[in-house]
This record gives sequence, C-alpha cells and structure tokens, in this order.
Amino acid sequence: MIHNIPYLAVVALVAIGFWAMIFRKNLIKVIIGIAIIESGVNFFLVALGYRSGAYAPIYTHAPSGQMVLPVPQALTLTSIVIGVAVLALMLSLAVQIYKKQGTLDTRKGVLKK
Amino acid sequence: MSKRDLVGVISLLILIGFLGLGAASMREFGVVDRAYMDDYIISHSQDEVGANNAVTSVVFDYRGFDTLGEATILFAAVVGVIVIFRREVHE
Amino acid sequence: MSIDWLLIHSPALIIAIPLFAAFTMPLIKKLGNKTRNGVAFATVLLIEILVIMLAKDVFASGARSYVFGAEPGLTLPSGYIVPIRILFHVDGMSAFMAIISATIALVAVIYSLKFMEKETALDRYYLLLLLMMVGMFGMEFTADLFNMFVFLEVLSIASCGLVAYRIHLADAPEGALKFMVISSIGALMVLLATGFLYGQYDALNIAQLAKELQFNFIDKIALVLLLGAFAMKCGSFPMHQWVPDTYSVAPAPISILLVVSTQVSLYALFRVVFTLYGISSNVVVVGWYLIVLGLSTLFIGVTMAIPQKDIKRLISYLGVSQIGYMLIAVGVGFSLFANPVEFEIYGFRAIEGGIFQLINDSMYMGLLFLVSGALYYRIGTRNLDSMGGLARPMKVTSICFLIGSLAIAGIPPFNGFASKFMIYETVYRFNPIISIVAMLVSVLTLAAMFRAFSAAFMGPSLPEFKEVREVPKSMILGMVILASIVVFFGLFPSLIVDNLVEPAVRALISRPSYIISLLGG
Amino acid sequence: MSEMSKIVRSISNLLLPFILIYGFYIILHGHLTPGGGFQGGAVVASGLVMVLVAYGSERFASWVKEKHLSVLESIGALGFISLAFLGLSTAFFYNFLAGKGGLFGDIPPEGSNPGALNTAGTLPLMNLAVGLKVIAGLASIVLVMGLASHYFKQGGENDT
Repeated sequence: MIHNIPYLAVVALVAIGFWAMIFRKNLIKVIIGIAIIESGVNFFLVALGYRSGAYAPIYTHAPSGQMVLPVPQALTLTSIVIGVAVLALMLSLAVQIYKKQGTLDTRKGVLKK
Repeated sequence: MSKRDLVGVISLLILIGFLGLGAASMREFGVVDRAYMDDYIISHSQDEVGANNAVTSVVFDYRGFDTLGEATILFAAVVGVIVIFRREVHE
Repeated sequence: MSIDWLLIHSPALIIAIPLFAAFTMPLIKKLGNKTRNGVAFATVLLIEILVIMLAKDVFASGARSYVFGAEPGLTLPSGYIVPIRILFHVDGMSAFMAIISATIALVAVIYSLKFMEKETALDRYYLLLLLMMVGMFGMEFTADLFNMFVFLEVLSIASCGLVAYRIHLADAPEGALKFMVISSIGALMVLLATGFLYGQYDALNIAQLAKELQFNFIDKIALVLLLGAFAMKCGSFPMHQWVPDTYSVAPAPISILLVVSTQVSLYALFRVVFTLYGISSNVVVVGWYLIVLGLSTLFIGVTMAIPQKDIKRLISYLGVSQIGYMLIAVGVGFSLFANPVEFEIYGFRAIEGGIFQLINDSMYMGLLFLVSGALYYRIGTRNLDSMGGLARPMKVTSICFLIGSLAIAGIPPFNGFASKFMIYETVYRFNPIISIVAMLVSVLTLAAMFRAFSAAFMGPSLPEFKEVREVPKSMILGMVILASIVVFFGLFPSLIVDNLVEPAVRALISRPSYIISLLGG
Repeated sequence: MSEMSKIVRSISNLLLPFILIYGFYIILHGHLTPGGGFQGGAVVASGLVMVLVAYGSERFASWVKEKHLSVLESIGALGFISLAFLGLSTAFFYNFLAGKGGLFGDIPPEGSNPGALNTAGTLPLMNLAVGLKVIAGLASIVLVMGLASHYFKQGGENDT
C-alpha cells in the first residue's frame, strides 16, 4: 500500500478534477477540472514506466545501469499534446459563450436546458 | 444540498473508492516485473532505428502512427479555433 | 502498383489519403471553390472505392493485418513474442463499419456541395470533414488500445470544430462545448483503462491483452471504465443529454456523420466486450448491463422525443432511442455467450439483428437528418409549429421523409422492419417482456414521426411558403441515395444479412481467430 | 491585447534570439537528447507568444499573418506525412533512411556514446517537420485568440 503512493496521488488528482467538474459553477473552472483529470492520467502513465534507480532511456552519455520504460513516456507526450488541443478548443468555445450570453455561470443558462 | 449535489457526491465517492482500490492493488511502484515490449525497444532502438534517444524512436518510429494522429489532432484544433473565431460567417 | 500491392497497403492508405488531402486544403484554397470541392469529392469517392475493394477481399479471404513501419505480415518482430509496433487488423466487422462510414461520408460531401455553399471558410469545413472520416476509419481498423484513444480524439476534435461551425447560431458554442466535455471525459477514461491494462501486461495491442487477460480486479476496473466511456460516447442513458444539443446545432451533413460516429463508439464497445474481454469476463453480468442500458436508452429517448417542437431535436431523441435496440440485441447475444447450445439457437441471430440494425439505423437516421436540413435550407426554421403544407412544393423531400419515418418506426417493407423483426423474434425467446417493451417503443416512434410528418408536410399551404421550391439537385441526390438504400435493404433483407452482416458477426464473435491472426498460434 | 511598456518590449527583444536558438537546438537534437519536434516547437512558439504579449496582437499580426502561419503549418504536416509515405515501398512509416549509410543513415555504437547527429534515419527530418507544424500551430492559436479578444472588447459582432 505505502509503495503505491504515486498511484494514490493519481486517484486524488482525478477525484479533484471530477469534483471541480461537478460542483464548480464557473465554466472556466469546469474546464480547469478537465485539465486536472488530464494531468492525473498523464502522471499515471509516467508512473507506470518507472523502475527504481533506473536512468532515462537515452544512450547519449548514458551512465551504465537499467533504463526506465520508454513507451509510457512516448504515450504521455502524445497525451499532453492532445490535452493542449482539447484545452484550446474548449477555451475558445467558452469565450464565444461568454460573448453570446454575458455569463459563464452554469446555473444561468449555460450548459443547462 | 440539492438532489443534484447528492448524486454528484455519491458518484464521486464511488469513483474514488473504485479507483483507489484499483490503485492500491496495482503492482508496486518502481518494480516492473514484465516489460517484453519496452525491453525490446531499449535494446533495439540503436541498431534498428539508429537513435540514441529511445523515447524519440518510439515516438517517430515504433509508434510513429500515433504521432501522426497527434499531429492531426493539433492541426484539427488549430483549424477549429480559427473556425470558431472567424469574423464573417456568410458570403 | 498492382491490385495486390494496393490491397496490402489499403488499411494504411484509407487513413493516409484523406489525411494528405486534409493537410493540402489550406494550400489549395487560392485555387478556387471548384478545385476545393473537387478535391474533397474525389477523395471521398476514392476512399469509398478502396473500402469496398478491401471489404470484398476481407469477406472473401479472411482478415487482413497491417504493420506500421515493418515488412507486411511481420506482426511480431522476427523471433520475438510480443508485438512492438502499431498493428491494424481489418476483419469482417471492421470492414462492415468502414463501408457504413465511407458511404455516409460520400453522401455528406455530395449534400454539402450546395447546402453549405453560402458559408465561409469552406476549405476548413471540408478539411475537418475529412479528418472526421479519418478518425472513424482509425477507430475501426486499429488493433491497439492507445491508437484507438488517439483516433477517438481525432474524431471528437474534428466533430467539435464542425458542430461549432455555424458559430453565429445562439446555441452553437454550447452544443459544441457540451460535446467536447463529454468526449474528453470519455477519452480520458479510455486512457486510464489503457494505463491499468498496460501497467499489468506491458502491452497495448488488443490481441496481446486478450491473450493474457486474467479478469482480476484491475481488469474489471478497466472494463468498467471502457464500458462507461464508450456508452457515454454513443449517447446512451444517462449521458444522452448531449446528443440533441449537439445534433441540432450542427449542419445537417455533419449530423449524419455524428450519427455514424456514435455507432463507431458502439463498435468500439462491442470490440471491447467481444474481443478484448470475451468469454473470460462474466458474460451474464456484462450482457445484462448492456440490456438494461439499452432498455433505459430506448425508453427515455422516445419519451423525450414526443413533446419536441424542433424537428432536429425530435429526430435526435429518436436516434438516441434507436441505439437502445442495438444494445439490447447484442446484450442478449453476449449473455448467452457461455452457453453454446442456446447461443446457436437464437443468440447468434440476436447479434445479427443488432448489427443489421446498426447499418439500417445509420441509413434512415441519415435520411431523416438530410430531410430536416433540406427544410431548413428552404424555409430557414426547424420549428415544426411554423411549418405546414410543404408536401406540394417539395415532393421528393416529403417522399424521402415518409420513407425515413416508416423505416425508423419499423413498418414493412422498409429496412427498419427487417432488423427490428429479427430483434423482437430472438429477444422474445430470451425474455418476452423486453421484446414487448421494444415493440411498444416502436409504436411510440411511429406516433412521434407521424406528428412531425403531418405538421411539416400536410395541411393547407401557408402563404409565407408560396415561393418555396424543391432543393437543388445535389441535395436531392444525397437524399435519394440513402432512400434507395433504405428501400433496397428492406426489400432484400436476406441478401444483406447473408453477405454483409453474417461475416461481420462471425468476425466479431470469434475471439481466438483474432488473436491467432495477429500473434500466430 | 494591447502593447506593454518599453521595458517589457526591450527585454523580450533581448530574450527572443536565445529562446529561438534553444528551441531549434531541442528540435534538431531530438534523436540524441531529451526533446524533439513537439517540445522544441513549443519552446519556439512560446518565444513568439512572448513577443505577441509584449507588443500586442495587432502589431504582431502586422508582422506575421494568420494565413501565412496556416500555410506553414500545412507544409509541416505535409512534410511529416510525406516522409511516412516515402517508406511505402515496405510499409507506411517505414524508416527508409536508417542504417543505409547516407543522409542520417549512420548507426551509433552500441551502448553509451557521445552521440552523432548523422544518425536515426527519418527521425530528424520528422522532428523538423513536426517542429515547424507545432510552431505555426501554437502561434496561430494564440494569435487568433488574442485578435478575437481585442475585437470583442471593441464591441464587434462576429456575425455581420
């Protein structure tokens, strides 16, 4: 159990993100919640690839010893870029919503019908 | 506390318990017992691809197709933002 | 460049050619509108031809796999035990789905040529449409969980841009944002599940994971996450609210592609259930989960549809309820999976009914959305109360709407009847109550569609619609293609079931052959 | 966004060349050291965004047009997918330059080594293409959003 603290931190991040999504009334905060979940998942992927005491999987001037797993790092890179793309789109839509309705409050019409 | 909040709290608690149990029963952090795919890449990235950086060899060679998808996503997002903020919508 | 070479590389080319065309779009903007429309049309036509060629080959001589970045056929690196690279695996089911997506995309482009003419930035419109197509094909062909996540995101982001395309409409940013929130949560759940599975088995390939799966606690969590994510994305209860909001603001050709994209999520759900987990999971629990999900979706969708005044929202809610039929049929089939005798008697036929319903649904839903788009094009409103008497000026449109509504309600001789009858028949043997509920929903669907038809097309001609004419020819062509498919499938259901649906279902349920064809014996 | 003070502008002028060089270094050495097209592209784009913030989006837009950026982005994406297409004699995404001895065709010595630039086949070229794409893409996102916020502040409607 105590060895799994990084995974538990992932659960905490995901939970915080979902909390923000469900209970915050400001659209920007909902989007921030999604971004937090996103970072939690990225953290999970990177944590899966770690080997205790190992080095980065790069041979340029590499010290001798084990290397950590390269695939999760590549997956995380992909997922970070996807996160940026999603964030950019959602924030643009939030700007347009604000312009049309003059509010970002989810209780006042936005996203509720 | 409204009904909606109550549903939210309950589903959040279920989620936390569920994922928390899963995280606690995962393999120990830092101990990788099976890594057939990753060990192959670590040992072959230099002779197959010729790259010192195994991560880059995964990103652009072994899983290059994912990276094409990723580039496509960024492209689509840029186009989407431009479409959302265009000034004239009728010709 | 022989046919053989083309067939070997076609899984990659079907993705790569539209991508290439999409990336060229901003460069050819200067060459004029004709060139742009020509490139978009030529690309989808070429892809349709390639998909049909590939599907014919797959149905005739078995599944094809493709390895990215290594010699064809070398799914495992020589002398090694696990796959390293990204693999594509095109079996009967993938080819079946690809035919649906390619056909609908072709119709959408034909319809868009006139329908979208007055909008600006059309190069970006066609670009995103092609990217949507790429996302669907990627999800259908891939045999890699992470790759599936990537294409799921390609699909959602491209569709989000298109849903928000008519940004001047009051609800457009909201509909798009709702869609984006649901999609990104779904995609993150898929990614989390991928992480759980990767952490245990150090594999991302679906066949490799299926081979090693032990169905322990963590696998169960991953299953729940994947089921939840794809159920959310296919618009089933309780996450169905985004569907009408999104469909009603999107342009009509995009709505029909969104219908197909929900079905692609459904395909991913079936792929997870049948191929990734299959018999090693608790089939009765998963089967009943699908049945309950389907029943609630069926019922909620149709009850929400009846009071709607906006024609597109009405059709969208009916679309939600149609998803329920497929979930029920496949759930019944899957819950009998562990019981070979009963599975042979009616379980297999139930799945066939569900998959046949899938192709039929995409066709008549597409037809109905195109008709609603045609009405919007001519009279500029989606409100049923302000329409009336349009049958006289818009004859073809009204006939198409009639065909679509009879098909969606399951009236013979249209295609909806053929597949729904298979579902009633088999589900009745499983549990009569479910079957009766499903029939009841059909009656309610008929009532909703009848109301819409009489409100829009019947009655006296209104004075403000004196000037209304039939829509342009390319839009008619798009509707007529779908209407003739609906009629044809309804007249010759056994032809379609034997030649298209059965190979697809055989491929879907045969988990061992999926594993063997990718990883060897 | 409007222009910031003289101090900010001068400092950003001073920093820009260093950021650009650092970013291009990360892009070009992607196959040897940590980094690559995405990371280096993000660094360069953030340098451009710094200039945008310092000078305001209107002045930036008079130097760099959004349509030029989208052409650059298309070229980067096309370069990337063309490199993947060129391997099609074997398979899509086949690394057709690695180990052939020509351009980027050397094989590095096994194990730890100081690293030679002329290795890794198509990887450096793909890094460059992706880098170009990311620079143009991220810069145009920020530019479009900046221009739009300026436009909205003046009470402009976008449905004219």
